Amino acid sequence: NRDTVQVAGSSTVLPFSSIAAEEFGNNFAQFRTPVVGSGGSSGGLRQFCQGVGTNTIDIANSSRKIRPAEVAACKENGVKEIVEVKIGYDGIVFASRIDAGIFKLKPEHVFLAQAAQVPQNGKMVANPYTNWQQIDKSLPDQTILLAIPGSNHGTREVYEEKVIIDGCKSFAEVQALPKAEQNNFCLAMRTDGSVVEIAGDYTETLARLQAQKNAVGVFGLSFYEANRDRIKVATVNGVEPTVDNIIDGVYPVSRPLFFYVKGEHIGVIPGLKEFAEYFVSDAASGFGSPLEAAGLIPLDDDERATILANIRAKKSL
Amino acid sequence: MSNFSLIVLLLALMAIGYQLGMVRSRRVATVNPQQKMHSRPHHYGMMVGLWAVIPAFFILVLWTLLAPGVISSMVAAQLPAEALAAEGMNADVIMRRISNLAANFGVVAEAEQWELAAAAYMQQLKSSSALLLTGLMAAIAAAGLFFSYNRIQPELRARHQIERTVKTVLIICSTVAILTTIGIVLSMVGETIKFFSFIPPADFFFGTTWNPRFSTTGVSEGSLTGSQGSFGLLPLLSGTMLVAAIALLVAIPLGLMVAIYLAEYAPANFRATAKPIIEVLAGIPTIVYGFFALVTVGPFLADFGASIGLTIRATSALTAGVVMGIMIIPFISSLSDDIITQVPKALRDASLGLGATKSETVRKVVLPAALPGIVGAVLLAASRAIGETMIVVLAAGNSPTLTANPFEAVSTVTVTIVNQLTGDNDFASPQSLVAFALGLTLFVITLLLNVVALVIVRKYREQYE
Amino acid sequence: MTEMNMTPANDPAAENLAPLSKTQQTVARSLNRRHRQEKLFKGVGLGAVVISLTLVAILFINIFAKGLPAFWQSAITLEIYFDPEIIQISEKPVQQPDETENAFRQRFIEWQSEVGMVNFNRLILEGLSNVIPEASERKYRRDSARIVTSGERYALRDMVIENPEIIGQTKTVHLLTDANIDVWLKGNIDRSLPDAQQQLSPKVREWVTMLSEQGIIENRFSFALFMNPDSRSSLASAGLAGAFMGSLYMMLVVIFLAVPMGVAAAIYLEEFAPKNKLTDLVEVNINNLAAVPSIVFGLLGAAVFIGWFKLPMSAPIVGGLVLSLMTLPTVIIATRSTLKAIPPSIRQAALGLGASKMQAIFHHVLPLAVPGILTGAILGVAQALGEAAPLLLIGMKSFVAQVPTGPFEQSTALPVQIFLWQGNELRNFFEARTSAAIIVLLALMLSLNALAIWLRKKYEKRW
Amino acid sequence: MNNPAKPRILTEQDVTLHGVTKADLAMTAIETNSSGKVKMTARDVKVFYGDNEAIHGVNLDVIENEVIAFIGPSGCGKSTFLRCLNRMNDTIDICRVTGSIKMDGRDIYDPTLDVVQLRAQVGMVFQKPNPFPKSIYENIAYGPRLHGLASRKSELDDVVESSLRRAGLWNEVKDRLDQPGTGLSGGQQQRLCIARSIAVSPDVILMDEPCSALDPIATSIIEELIDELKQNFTIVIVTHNMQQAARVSDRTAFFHLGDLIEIGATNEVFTNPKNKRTEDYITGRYG
Amino acid sequence: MNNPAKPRILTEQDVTLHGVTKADLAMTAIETNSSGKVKMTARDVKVFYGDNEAIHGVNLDVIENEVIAFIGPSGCGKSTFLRCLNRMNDTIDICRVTGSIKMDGRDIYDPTLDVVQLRAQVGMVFQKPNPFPKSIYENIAYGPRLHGLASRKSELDDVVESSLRRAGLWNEVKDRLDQPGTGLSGGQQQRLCIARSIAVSPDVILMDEPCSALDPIATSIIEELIDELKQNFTIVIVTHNMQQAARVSDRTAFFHLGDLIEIGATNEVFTNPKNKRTEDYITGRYG
Ligand SMILES: Nc1ncnc2c1ncn2[C@@H]1O[C@H](COP(=O)(O)OP(=O)(O)OP(=O)(O)O)[C@@H](O)[C@H]1O
Ligand SMILES: Nc1ncnc2c1ncn2[C@@H]1O[C@H](COP(=O)(O)OP(=O)(O)OP(=O)(O)O)[C@@H](O)[C@H]1O
Ligand SMILES: [Mg+2]
Ligand SMILES: [Mg+2]
Ligand SMILES: O=P([O-])([O-])[O-]
Repeated sequence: NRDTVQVAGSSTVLPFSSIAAEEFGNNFAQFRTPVVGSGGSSGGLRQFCQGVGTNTIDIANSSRKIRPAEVAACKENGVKEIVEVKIGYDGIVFASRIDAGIFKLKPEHVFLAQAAQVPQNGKMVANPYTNWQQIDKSLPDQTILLAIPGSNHGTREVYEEKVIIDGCKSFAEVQALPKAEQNNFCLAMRTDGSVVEIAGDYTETLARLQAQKNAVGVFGLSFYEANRDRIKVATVNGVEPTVDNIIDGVYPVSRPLFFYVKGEHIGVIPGLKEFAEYFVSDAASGFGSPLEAAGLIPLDDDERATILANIRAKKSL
Repeated sequence: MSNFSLIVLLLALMAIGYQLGMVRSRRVATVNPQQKMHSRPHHYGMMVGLWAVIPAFFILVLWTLLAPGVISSMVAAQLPAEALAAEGMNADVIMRRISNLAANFGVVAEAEQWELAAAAYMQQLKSSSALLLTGLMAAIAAAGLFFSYNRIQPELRARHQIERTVKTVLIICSTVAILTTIGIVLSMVGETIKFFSFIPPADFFFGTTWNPRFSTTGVSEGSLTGSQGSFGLLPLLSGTMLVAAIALLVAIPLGLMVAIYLAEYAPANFRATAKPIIEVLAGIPTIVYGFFALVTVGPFLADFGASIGLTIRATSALTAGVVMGIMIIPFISSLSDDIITQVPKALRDASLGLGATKSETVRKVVLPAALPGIVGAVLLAASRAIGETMIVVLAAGNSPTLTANPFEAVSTVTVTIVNQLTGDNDFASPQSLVAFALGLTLFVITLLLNVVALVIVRKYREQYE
Repeated sequence: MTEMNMTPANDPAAENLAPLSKTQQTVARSLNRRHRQEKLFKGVGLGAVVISLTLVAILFINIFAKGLPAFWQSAITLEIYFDPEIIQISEKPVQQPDETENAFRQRFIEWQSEVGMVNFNRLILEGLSNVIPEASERKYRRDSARIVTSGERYALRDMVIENPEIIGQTKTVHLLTDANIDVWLKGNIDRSLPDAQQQLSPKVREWVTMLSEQGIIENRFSFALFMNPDSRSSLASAGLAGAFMGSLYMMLVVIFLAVPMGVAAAIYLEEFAPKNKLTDLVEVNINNLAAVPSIVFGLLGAAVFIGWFKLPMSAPIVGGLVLSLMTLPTVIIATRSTLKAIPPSIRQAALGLGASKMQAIFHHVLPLAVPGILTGAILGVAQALGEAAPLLLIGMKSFVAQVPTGPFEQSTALPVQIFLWQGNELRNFFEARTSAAIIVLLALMLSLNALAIWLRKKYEKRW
Repeated sequence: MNNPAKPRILTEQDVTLHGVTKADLAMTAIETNSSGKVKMTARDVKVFYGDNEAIHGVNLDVIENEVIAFIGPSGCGKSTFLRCLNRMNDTIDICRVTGSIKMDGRDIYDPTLDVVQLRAQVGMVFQKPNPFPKSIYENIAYGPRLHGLASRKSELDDVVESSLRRAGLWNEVKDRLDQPGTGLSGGQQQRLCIARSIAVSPDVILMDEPCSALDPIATSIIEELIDELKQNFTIVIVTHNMQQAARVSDRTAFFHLGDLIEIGATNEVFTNPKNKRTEDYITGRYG
Repeated sequence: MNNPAKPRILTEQDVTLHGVTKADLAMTAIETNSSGKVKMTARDVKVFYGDNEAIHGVNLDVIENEVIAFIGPSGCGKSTFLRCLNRMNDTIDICRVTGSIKMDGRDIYDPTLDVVQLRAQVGMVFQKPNPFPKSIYENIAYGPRLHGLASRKSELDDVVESSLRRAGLWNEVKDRLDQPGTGLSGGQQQRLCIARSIAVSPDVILMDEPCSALDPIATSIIEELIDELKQNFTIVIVTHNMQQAARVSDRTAFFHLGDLIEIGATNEVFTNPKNKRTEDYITGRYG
């Protein structure tokens, strides 16, 4: 029988999960260090929902909430006890090269930069903008080149939801469209090469910034923190992306991170319950913890206590 | 007993059988001095060993395949009918619960008494099944051993039996490749059909826009769930072809000239050193090439383009193609080199004897004669180019647009498969299922390519031999 | 046709050369052009070789320039006093004669946990304050905690577990510094940047500069890179041992599975199988398998080996099986073409002596085919070793903080490790480490290949 | 087949002389003058390569301990017929043999017969020397080891030495038995192959133009060897060299375009051919 | 072949009868009796394969428009010497040639000489037919096209037709010029190679055992062809078939173990050899 906890899922959660696993292994001599796989939130959940047994994973990391369809699929395959654990928040920032212009972005700027069609004087026209200055005088005189997360990233969902749709719907012309078509319109992207979808990690985005001075990329907050010497961050709606601003909810582009525990495996796979509890303990993911140092924006103590209680009670979705 | 230890035991038995058979055959030989033994002693030994092991192994395989089914049906037959009726659940789910219980995994909610009983029964069946299997195997092995042991006679063709067994093993090995293909097709066909239940095949095969969307963006709004984006294959296919074509444009001339130079002009020791060095190009992980393309080649090409007044994107079909071309040089150079050296000297002599220069001989006689082999090498290289992923992910710009301009960013089928599969898509959504349709399409395309190539090669071969 | 020359030149040694026939004059006229073509052709060939070799050189220089620095890593030399005040632990348990193995293990783990509770950071802090007196000041607590990488406290713990005798002694130890310090010292961060853009606080930078001038912090060969498994919480201690072993196990599976199976298949197809439509189909099918994108093999592996055969996830055995399937066509194709090239006279010689077909093949043909088989193995194993995509789907793109001790244990692999590291946010550090990992991968590949090349040479000699 | 076009040269006289019965004559003249016991008999052997008939019904006996030479112009089917005698033709996919070939009264094309055993009994030396790319010692030792003819190393050493001696190669190679057989000169290779085939003590040795690649000295050594070998073995030799046939063989068979035209005692065939074509051939009118 | 049974007829008497001088014998016979102009001269030609000397200083003249045959046992250096004459030996890495070979008075081993041109002037037909794996037409057209001998399609067609006619192949292949040359029978292939080499109008044609792989009919066709060709070309032919040498050549040179033993008018060499070894060879004592 398997004696190692097996985790898979979101690449955003991966670093945090890895640190937690490593610390867990170092602190609990009686358990083996959990193995943390990646492959994206959906990939993880797909494996998670394959069924119960030693050759299925115990925990799925996710940078989004599990979807009802996925819960149904899980149940279909016999995975009925799904314990949801929220571990903290993640901020998403826009950044450009350190030697490029300073950006003070608003969601509508980003929308105008990437949309296939933009509203102009009440009409929808093909996107005419090639320079940020054409969009707004306050923006730098730079060719538009956006490097956004590919559709395989959970980050893309937040980006579209909190930036693009937001920016898009601020136009009266869009509001005038039938409700059902609004999102379609907002999310249609120009295909002239001004927008590049990055399927890889943030390092790839960074490499692209390095190769092309004009590029503006989307990063996770922790990644930006570790590369402050190379990239600088843009304000969104005039708010700096800092931990405090995100916790306070002033900075608009952030999201919660989760993992899901397979209840059926608790008590069978040694260390599973202990690992889940350790993950949300103050020592691992509270303020001043290694996870915070790694860029996780922690939950407040009350919320963490509830979640810990949920794990203990095997509270299932 | 675990299957593993059973196998170890079988191997031990085989060794014993081998010894017994050898000894016995020697004794038979001394008893019948007038009659020549058909086979050598070790053949008889091997035969007895095989007889001891193969039937038992067969039983093991069969048992492992069938026993779980038999056990569950036995357990199912035991279940109290009224409990089933009361639960109103489907039998499948119940059996899964019971087998989870039996494997010591937890189940949702407390287990019913009858479920626990069934689980215990199942466990008991499993352990007696293991016992039974061990016993049965022991009996069969012993029977096989004694049967073959007693059959050892001078005229018994032990070597034939062994050779037949070896040949069977060879056949089995060559079916693995076929099974793999079947496996690949099977693991994709189901999902592909599911995909086509969302998207009409015509839209997929002839669509000119690739924009699968996110299956769930704006789920909170509820308005987007119906929107499925467009799944046109053509932009991806054109991207794949464009990148592969550029790669081959780089690799074929370079690789071929390298092969020609090494095979025809270079001194032997230079060839012996240069060839493995160039082969290293094939062994460098593709991710390294990817970053090489992104960080070094891309900007270089962009600057170069700018200096001659061309707009070349740093990440474009050209960048990916060039770097991929570098990677597949050895596939063409090494294989072609081998093939060119195989062209008989007589042909070269014939041409030189007519007063042709060396290069004329190469171009007009050697290369045409080596063509079938070179086509094979190019095909392998092309296959590699079409199937390559990492370089394209990093260097082609990941922009699925229908374009024939190599200076533009493109995307390819393989990249899209990876993106859609590892992506954050619902695994039952067309966004994720399309990966299987893409995989199958690519599979069929390369299959056609190979068939065409085989036909071409055959045609030449008939002419040229 | 031939216009023979009519000049009387009876003396064979005559120096007045005979004029050429008309056709030969035409030939002579064409020669200049043709010799130019010849030179050009040869030049282009040489050029191609030079270009290819240059490309190899560029790639190697690229990788080595980036990766070599990672083999050395900054470490701080400290006198650590294993203070009994701080390390208050009970006696190391010894197995009692009447005690079962399990019970003893239980007891030992309890004791280990007890050791784990000790705050080894305090030992380090005290060691630090010997060289930086301010370090123990309360206001610099945060800064002084960032000098030594966090994983080193476990190194001290392991020293104690290994040998509790050292409690009360003072030892000179080399501890890895924080990854950011390494980056700073290697000059990969512009030192003139303002504080806001620096990873290290001004105080730490001041200390580090001072200590490195004193030689207390210096670049040492990084054994950690080879001895440690991956690490996320203590980046500086991250190593390749786990990935290396994982790759090694996988390659063993590939070598012992794909190579024999491919050879067996090739033997059957080339030597025994009747030549008909069916074998054509098999041939096309094998060629086609070589073109199937590697990720598709991952799909297959996940479905068959994990889903069906219930093999463990993230295990090298599964990775090896998947890569074997992927490598199989390469081996088959290479072996078949070698078998084709072996002269039939060898087979006939053996058959003529009364060897069976099987014996002729196994005694004579196969040994001769070894070089070609090895070429196939080289190409196949090199490809398998560098392949990451299919491993993603069988759970091998994982963070594994333990070195696997067998092919059934969870592990990762070198290309996957390269993948994971190149995506790490501490780019300056991991750019070098990634290249270092590539160097290790290449070294593994080249040494596997060298073995094959050596064998190939050995067998080739006999011709 | 004794040429169906020219059966007339067999005079009534000849027939009575050799005591041939009518029945034999009906069988198109199987030449059985001989003093010895019949080792192999071929009756109405036809060989097809695909649809192309390369041998058109040959009847021929091989007598024990004789040397019989096959001569004839290139492409006439000498090698093809020779290969039938130990079923080496089986290895050619498109080759098909009809008729019957018996050895010691047993049909060698009988499906229940073990072809491997047959080939151990009927050894073959090929036209082109084809030593194994192994050491000289291993080349010779292979056969005996395969058939378990020598159980101990010393026995094997003896077999190797005596075989090499008889092939006239021992003195040249005794100091380099561990060197590759492929490193020998053409003639030495050919003698190595002969040594290899006599090492398994076959009953019959088939030699396909064994001297075509040899210089005169090597040729004479091999010819002496053949002379010696016929004490113990039956030898069938194909040669395009009539001098050689004349020197070494007891009987000669002349093939032409897939037919057996004439067969008889060698001195008779050479000095007094019965068939015009034989005469043309041996007097150099063609070939 | 001259009947081997009759060698003894060459008597001491015969030798004196033909008035061979001592000097002739000492020089290893530079036979310059000849009626015609000297086309090529070889003086003290030695050929080494690595350290092994395969030809030991041969002196020989080739007369314009004659057919000269090289005979001798296998491995005696016939092919090696032949290949010296158009420097085909250059293609063998380990081969080295010393001495002088001149053609029309010009040293063909002169470094300034263009070997491509030499080979265009001295054509070669190889022992084994080696047609290009191209169509019959392309096989012939290859050389003329290469050297720019025919500028227009119609000219090229003419060259192809006339070459094939002269090689006696035209009637057999005229309807299938676009079919591969490799699909022809052995004899046809050999004639194709001859046609190919005469298509570039060389001065000298070297033929290395052109009939060794051929049946009698094909052989006689080639022999007729040689007869016809010698009107325009100088022909050097290697053969192991003495009947053939006797039939087609004007002069014959006998090689043995790398030495040129004897050279003279063909009928003289065959009926009245001056050297014992020649006699032994042509009477079938060995070979
Ligand atoms: N493998 C083969 N496939 C097809 N035809 C063949 C094959 N081997 C021989 N033949 C044909 O069978 C006929 C007889 O060939 P065989 O090799 O027996 O001639 P041979 O008498 O040995 O001639 P040589 O003296 O040249 O060796 C020839 O016409 C030849 O073309
Ligand atoms: N490529 C080579 N490398 C080494 N030695 C060679 C080579 N070619 C020929 N020889 C040697 O040179 C000598 C003469 O060979 P050559 O081929 O000229 O003989 P030949 O007279 O043509 O014989 P044959 O009638 O068998 O063709 C032989 O001893 C042979 O072993
Ligand atoms: Mg033959
Ligand atoms: Mg020769
Ligand atoms: O890997 P994701 O967190 O972007 O799904």
